[in-house]
Amino acid sequence: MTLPVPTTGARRRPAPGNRRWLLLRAGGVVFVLWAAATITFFALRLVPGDPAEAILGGPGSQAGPEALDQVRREYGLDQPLVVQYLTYLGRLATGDLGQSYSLHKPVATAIGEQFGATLALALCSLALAWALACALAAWSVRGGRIAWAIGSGLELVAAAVPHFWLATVLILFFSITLGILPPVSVPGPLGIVLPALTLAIPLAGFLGQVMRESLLTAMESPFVTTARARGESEARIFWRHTLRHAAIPAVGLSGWAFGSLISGAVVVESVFARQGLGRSLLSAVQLRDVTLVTGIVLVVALAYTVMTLVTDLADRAIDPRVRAVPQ
Amino acid sequence: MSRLRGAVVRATAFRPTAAEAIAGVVLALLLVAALWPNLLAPGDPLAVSRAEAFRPPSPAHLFGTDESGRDIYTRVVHGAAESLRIGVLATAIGIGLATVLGFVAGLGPRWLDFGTTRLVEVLFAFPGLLLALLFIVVTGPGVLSSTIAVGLATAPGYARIIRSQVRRTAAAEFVEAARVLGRGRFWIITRHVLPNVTAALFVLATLGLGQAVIWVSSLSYLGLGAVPPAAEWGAMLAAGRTYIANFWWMTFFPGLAIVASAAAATVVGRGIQKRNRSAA
Amino acid sequence: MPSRRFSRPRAAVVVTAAVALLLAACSPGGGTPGEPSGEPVEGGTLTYASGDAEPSCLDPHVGGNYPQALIATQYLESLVSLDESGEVIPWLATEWQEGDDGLSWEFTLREDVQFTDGTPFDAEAVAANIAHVQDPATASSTGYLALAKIENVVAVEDHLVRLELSMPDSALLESLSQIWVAMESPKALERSQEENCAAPVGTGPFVVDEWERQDSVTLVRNDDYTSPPADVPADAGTGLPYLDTIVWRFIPDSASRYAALQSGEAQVIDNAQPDTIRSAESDEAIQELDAPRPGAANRIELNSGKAPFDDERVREAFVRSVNVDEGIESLFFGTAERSYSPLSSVEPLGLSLPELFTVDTDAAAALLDEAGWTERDADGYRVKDGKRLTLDFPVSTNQSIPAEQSLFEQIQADAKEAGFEVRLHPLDLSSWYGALAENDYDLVSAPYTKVGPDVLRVLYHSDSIEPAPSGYFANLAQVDDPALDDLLTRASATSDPDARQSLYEQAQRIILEGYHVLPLYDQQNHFLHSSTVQGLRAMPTVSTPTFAEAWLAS
Amino acid sequence: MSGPTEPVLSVQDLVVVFPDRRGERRVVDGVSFQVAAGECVAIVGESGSGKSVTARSIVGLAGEGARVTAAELTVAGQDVLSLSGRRLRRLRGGTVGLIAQDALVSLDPLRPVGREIGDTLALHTGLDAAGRRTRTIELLGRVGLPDAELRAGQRPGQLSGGQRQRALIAAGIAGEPRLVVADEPTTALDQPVQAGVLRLLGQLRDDGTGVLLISHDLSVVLGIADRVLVMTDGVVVEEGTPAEVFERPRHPYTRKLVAAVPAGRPRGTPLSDADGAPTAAVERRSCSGMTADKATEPTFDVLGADGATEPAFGDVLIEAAGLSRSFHVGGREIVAADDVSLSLRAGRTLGLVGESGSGKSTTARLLLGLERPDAGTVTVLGEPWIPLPEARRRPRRPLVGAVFQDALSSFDPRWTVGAVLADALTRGRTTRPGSVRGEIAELLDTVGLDPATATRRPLHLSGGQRQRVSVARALAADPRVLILDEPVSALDVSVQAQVLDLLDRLQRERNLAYLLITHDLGVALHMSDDIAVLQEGRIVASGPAATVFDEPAHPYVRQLRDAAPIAVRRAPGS
Repeated sequence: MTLPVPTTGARRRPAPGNRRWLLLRAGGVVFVLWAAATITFFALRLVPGDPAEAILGGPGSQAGPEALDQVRREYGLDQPLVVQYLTYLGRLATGDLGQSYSLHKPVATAIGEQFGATLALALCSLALAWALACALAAWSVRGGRIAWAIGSGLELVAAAVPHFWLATVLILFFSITLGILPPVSVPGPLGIVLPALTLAIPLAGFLGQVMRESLLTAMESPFVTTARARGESEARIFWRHTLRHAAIPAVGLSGWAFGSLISGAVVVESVFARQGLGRSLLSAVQLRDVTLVTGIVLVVALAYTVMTLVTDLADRAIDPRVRAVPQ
Repeated sequence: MSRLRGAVVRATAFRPTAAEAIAGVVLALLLVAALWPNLLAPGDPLAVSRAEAFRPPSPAHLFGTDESGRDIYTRVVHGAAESLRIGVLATAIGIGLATVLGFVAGLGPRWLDFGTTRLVEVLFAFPGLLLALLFIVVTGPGVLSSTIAVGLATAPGYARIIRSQVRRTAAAEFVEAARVLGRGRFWIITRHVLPNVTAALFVLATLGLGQAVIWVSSLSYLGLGAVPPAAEWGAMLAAGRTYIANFWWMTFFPGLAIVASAAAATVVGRGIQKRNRSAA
Repeated sequence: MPSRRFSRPRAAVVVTAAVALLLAACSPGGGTPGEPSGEPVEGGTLTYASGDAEPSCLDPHVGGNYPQALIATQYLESLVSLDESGEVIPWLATEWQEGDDGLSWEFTLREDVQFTDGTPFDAEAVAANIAHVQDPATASSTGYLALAKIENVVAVEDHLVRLELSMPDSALLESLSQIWVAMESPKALERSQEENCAAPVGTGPFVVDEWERQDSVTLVRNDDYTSPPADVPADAGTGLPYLDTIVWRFIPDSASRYAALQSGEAQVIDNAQPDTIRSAESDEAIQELDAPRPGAANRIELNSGKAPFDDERVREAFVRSVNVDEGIESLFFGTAERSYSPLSSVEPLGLSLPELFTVDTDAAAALLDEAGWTERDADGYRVKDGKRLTLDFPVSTNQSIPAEQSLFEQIQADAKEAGFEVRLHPLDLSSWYGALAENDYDLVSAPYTKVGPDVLRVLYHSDSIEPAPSGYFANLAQVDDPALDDLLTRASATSDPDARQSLYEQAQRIILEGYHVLPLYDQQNHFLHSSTVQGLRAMPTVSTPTFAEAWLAS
Repeated sequence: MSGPTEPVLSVQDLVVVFPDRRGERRVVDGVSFQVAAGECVAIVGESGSGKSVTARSIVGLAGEGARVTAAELTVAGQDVLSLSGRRLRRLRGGTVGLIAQDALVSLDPLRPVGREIGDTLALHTGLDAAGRRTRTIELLGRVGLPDAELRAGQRPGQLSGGQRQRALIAAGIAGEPRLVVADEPTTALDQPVQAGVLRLLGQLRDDGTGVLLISHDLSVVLGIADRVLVMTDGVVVEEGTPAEVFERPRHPYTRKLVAAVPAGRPRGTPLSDADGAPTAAVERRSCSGMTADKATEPTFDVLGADGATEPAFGDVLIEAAGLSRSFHVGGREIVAADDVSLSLRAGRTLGLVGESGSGKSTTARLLLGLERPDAGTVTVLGEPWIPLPEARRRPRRPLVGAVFQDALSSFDPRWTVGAVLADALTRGRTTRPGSVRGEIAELLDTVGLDPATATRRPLHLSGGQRQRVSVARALAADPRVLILDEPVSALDVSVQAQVLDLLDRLQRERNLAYLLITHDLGVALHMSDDIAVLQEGRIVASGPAATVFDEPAHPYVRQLRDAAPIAVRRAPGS
């Protein structure tokens, strides 16, 4: 045969019904988790030197022989690799992610304590990023050419700003110069503002850039002309028609965005001294707490996969074309 | 709105827009800085001058000096080589890996595509920095491992794009036209698919370069990448942050360099992308 | 990078010198109580922002490092304390008696003290605590070594306890003054380690209320607090502590930490950056508390155990070619004093020999020529037998503050002029230990908190070159000098103050004149606090601040 | 039909100028006309003639940056040019309803069509939500949508093309406008559907609404328009009743336009003055002359190897038997080809017609070996062709060439015309035109293009030029058969005429067998010797072009015939 290429666009993509789709996707989630677990398992084995020592923090941990023995027993390190692997999977299935040497507690517990804070931060940032991106788009679409140029310039710069630098600038401005926002996270809604803003601004830049492209296309779509021709005002056209179209590709990016927020949380949580997985992860990396690192990575992979599923659902909600079967 | 489109359409002509021209100049300067830093800043980026420590920007020290009296302008210029080398290397690793994955998935038999796509999906489930951190835990911190880590972490994203690009090209009508003319599979891949995807790869690399610089600098900031006194921008920024309360210029200028190069790479990349797209 | 000072796990021993610690005399402002203005105000919440890594366990018995000591000082108390002049004073023990053979000590305990869980403080409690520290399962390092000579604990009466030693230990009282062996509720100790780590129960002025990991520990007032150390005026005793709550936050980023202080989110921060200390001087709203830690000074050890530093001329050449003074001057903004002694400036027996460390690049060059490093390669580095004069310098990013790392960079630049290639390797703690264990270094800086000149024995006795089973060794300079060994052994066994002084002086002379170390400055321990914080002082034991008498002016 | 009364639209000396990089462009240059209530006026012109801009100027939507001036531009007595903001918006949708082409994109694809109609009602009537709903259903019923209630809740993507267009019309007339501007309302629709939409517009006109119909297709407006204006280059060149314009065109442009309409022209009649070929029209069956010989030298081996000789006129070159292919989409089976059998003969054209989705393209792809059939065989020159491993088919592929609908996307975007042709001529050995420059020039000459075209990229060519290059590429390999998949459907009428003439000439010169796939019955009838009608993958009628529609047995074929524009129905007799 020749190239196994799909034939034409219209025929290629089947659009299964909602339930089947959900089932398929759920199966995909399970698969991704299994594969992620496998990768982390082997990552653990790839750490050079004695895996027991690695679990206890590497050569610098100065772990005693008893401690090493205990770890070997606990993890079955004297067993064949296959047995170790199956044991590991079995433990995961029951929610046992192992014991963190640096925290003196089960990894699952440690993650449980931190997860909420990071999730809250990520979701707030996501919402904020969306709000910023939409607001900027709304302003620059209707503000004429200069506003358009300013808007896309702002997005460009925002997307190119490293989190840790932005955090510093925001602290200097809002906390030191203006003195209106706490420079470190405090309990209550006020404390999340700067961290969320730090995460949201670069993301808003990305979302905005993506939206801008599709916004242009949408603004020129014939249906906009139709809407104008029936007497709709520009504002209504933007909010009712074009924004929704522009949002579609960006919504598709939200899963990715969530992942990038978690990445960003590593930096931002440290700068703002905010509780969360990112900060735990960083200290775990610095202390070479391999069990904790793999545990966190795994849990984030789970959250991320679920988030992707959610955005796909949102995508289907916002864009009926995804699920519609053409007549 | 068509006036806006007009601006974009005009961008598709060869003549660059103002933004693209500026971005091009920035990239050209970066390139000069990376290859012949002494042309722009003849000084030694590591030259310590304690008496000159913490000087604010002035004609003598355009960007001021750092805690050891090193000239920040000189360091930023010389840092371009370091930062860009890391960025380019990371991008090259990421895109190289992604190209293999993308082509295997895009052109291989269905089962291979399935397997590769799932693999990419799994890798994609690890947010970038986390994948990088996982890698660093395994290999230990350092410039090389953080570079590889960033390359690895960005590969899944690229792989997806390349795969779809490969598939799109392979399904393009001109490929069918070639088949009708009796061209073989290998011929089509080498004459049509590869060149067309390569153009997209170049854009991807330009866009990715900016992000890679940011990523690597983030790892440096976290103390897992380049280390002082290396004039790497992220490391400079991290070192300068300690003094942010009193000496803003120590972080401002390296930060500006990162933002400017990332933004310039994006503008140029998108410019090329637009031209490609309009040609496609 | 957040600086994270570890007092050496396993190896660190904090032994208080028998002689007076002239804390106040040696460090202006250090350890003295803040000058209270007006009547103490009761109540209020104080936020303390720590730059140290968050402890993994709040019980300082477990492991035993400085971050633990900082927070544990607020809720745990020891049997004895030190006053400002370094004299041992009563705390939970009212009086004590050393047996004639030096092998047994009897402590009379306060009878009116209860742990905050209601358990009475008595002889059994002391026994349980010492047993807890000595239990291998506790994994105590610092406390374990401090109590190493205690063999047996006997509860003679309810409030009379006898400690039986394996050999005489004149530093026992100072050991017991350390927070790492503080008294905890025996009932609480019976809980699992995870629970005890989360909320140790002591007799101190505050109680651990809640620990939000990666965020903060909330300490609340111990309403039944009765047991301040003897140097607290008796009339203050009843109302202590004044504060209702302390929120102990972990803010590793120094810029954020200082911003938190400036904006009023935090009232006290530790690990203050030198430039902020300097700028705080002109800020009425911010005060400084400087409390240098006892023990060794911060210094760079020159590894004489392998080439090229096995040649004393090369060591001297290195020391003579680097300009440390100016670097300290500019990087530390006058907040750190150059040291010329292996010991902290708070150690009265410290010997300073500044003349050894004057910069003389000509002399350095001559010494290198003499040592055979005559040629220079294309990069300007000296070469001998085709080998470059390279020095590996692993730097622990957890232990060296940014200014110190900058100082090392400057040293690197100076050394380059002289023809040394210094390769800085900033490493995380684990890799850093690894590099040391593999003897993969020529230069290293390892802060060491330990009270008294006996620290010299740990650091420079040839026994300490021998790695412990864990791979760690304390004699990082790898000084192997029988004469020095002899001096140090005799000094630690001698109780005669004059003889001790002379022996330690000779020992330090050997260390300094052999160019085994390049002293830098005292272990920095700067705190910045809002001017509203009154009555804050550092404990004269290991310089941790205590909030027992602190209050917030309105 | 009521006679013209008070004009609802009056346009005097309309000028629309767009800023240009080199200054400005007059897109509409002094157009004047009137539309009375109950009258349908059609503006016909090719792309770029300014007809759409004229229509859109009426509702103040000429486009960003447009400068619109007119001696008079009034709608129902209101001066459009002096209106602004709110009042202009009241005019749009209220007084004037605009019906755009292709409702798939002209209705917001994300919203149910009922809401689009409801929006117009909300803007221009005082109805409350319930009232709007009822009215929406009524409107949908009025435009002939069955199951109006169901349809109101569906999105454009869920409706068929005709249903969508009806919904769009419903949205356009919801505000009960006095004037409806229909801008290419039937383009992209299959002919039976087209007819329905036109009837609906006719009904509107009969109800007293003024209708301004914009179309590129003369034959479309014939049945409905009261008056026709022919526009080119922003100027109205001819005005009159459809009969006048179509039968007695006065202006040369109109004449050209009318002549270009393939419908009703007998096979072989040139549709354009010249197809652009420099050589004089060659007589039919003069056959593989020198030009072809020279250009096709390399392929002689192939034929020789196959032992084939030059086929004579009428020889069967491709024989397809029982081709079947179905696809599984979303759990449903879609039959794209069902037992399709056909044969292509040298020098003859088989026209394959049918509405979109009937399987025309699949059949083409099956014949080209781009798609594997579920069942059936194809032979080429008597040798097996399908099923056959691609490797064995490949050497003989030059025998069967193809021309695609979208010429642009059938060229590698990075290649110049020269590269495309060099590649085709050298059978993939090189894309450098250097060694085969002569042949390339000859090929370009054959298809009526300047040899200088070789250095240009397809992107920068016009649609007609691109299609010519596409034909040149197909010819380069000296094929015996060409599969033409909608080769002219994306082209303007006059360009279409040129390309059709070119194809006709080439067939005569080279004795080629054509499979012509088209949705346009007029084109099919003009070009074909035989015609096959495809519906749902089946051939429901086939036979000589002259007779296949005479007494159709199959109801679909009848429907197709009846729906075709008048000219087609007149074809056999004219």
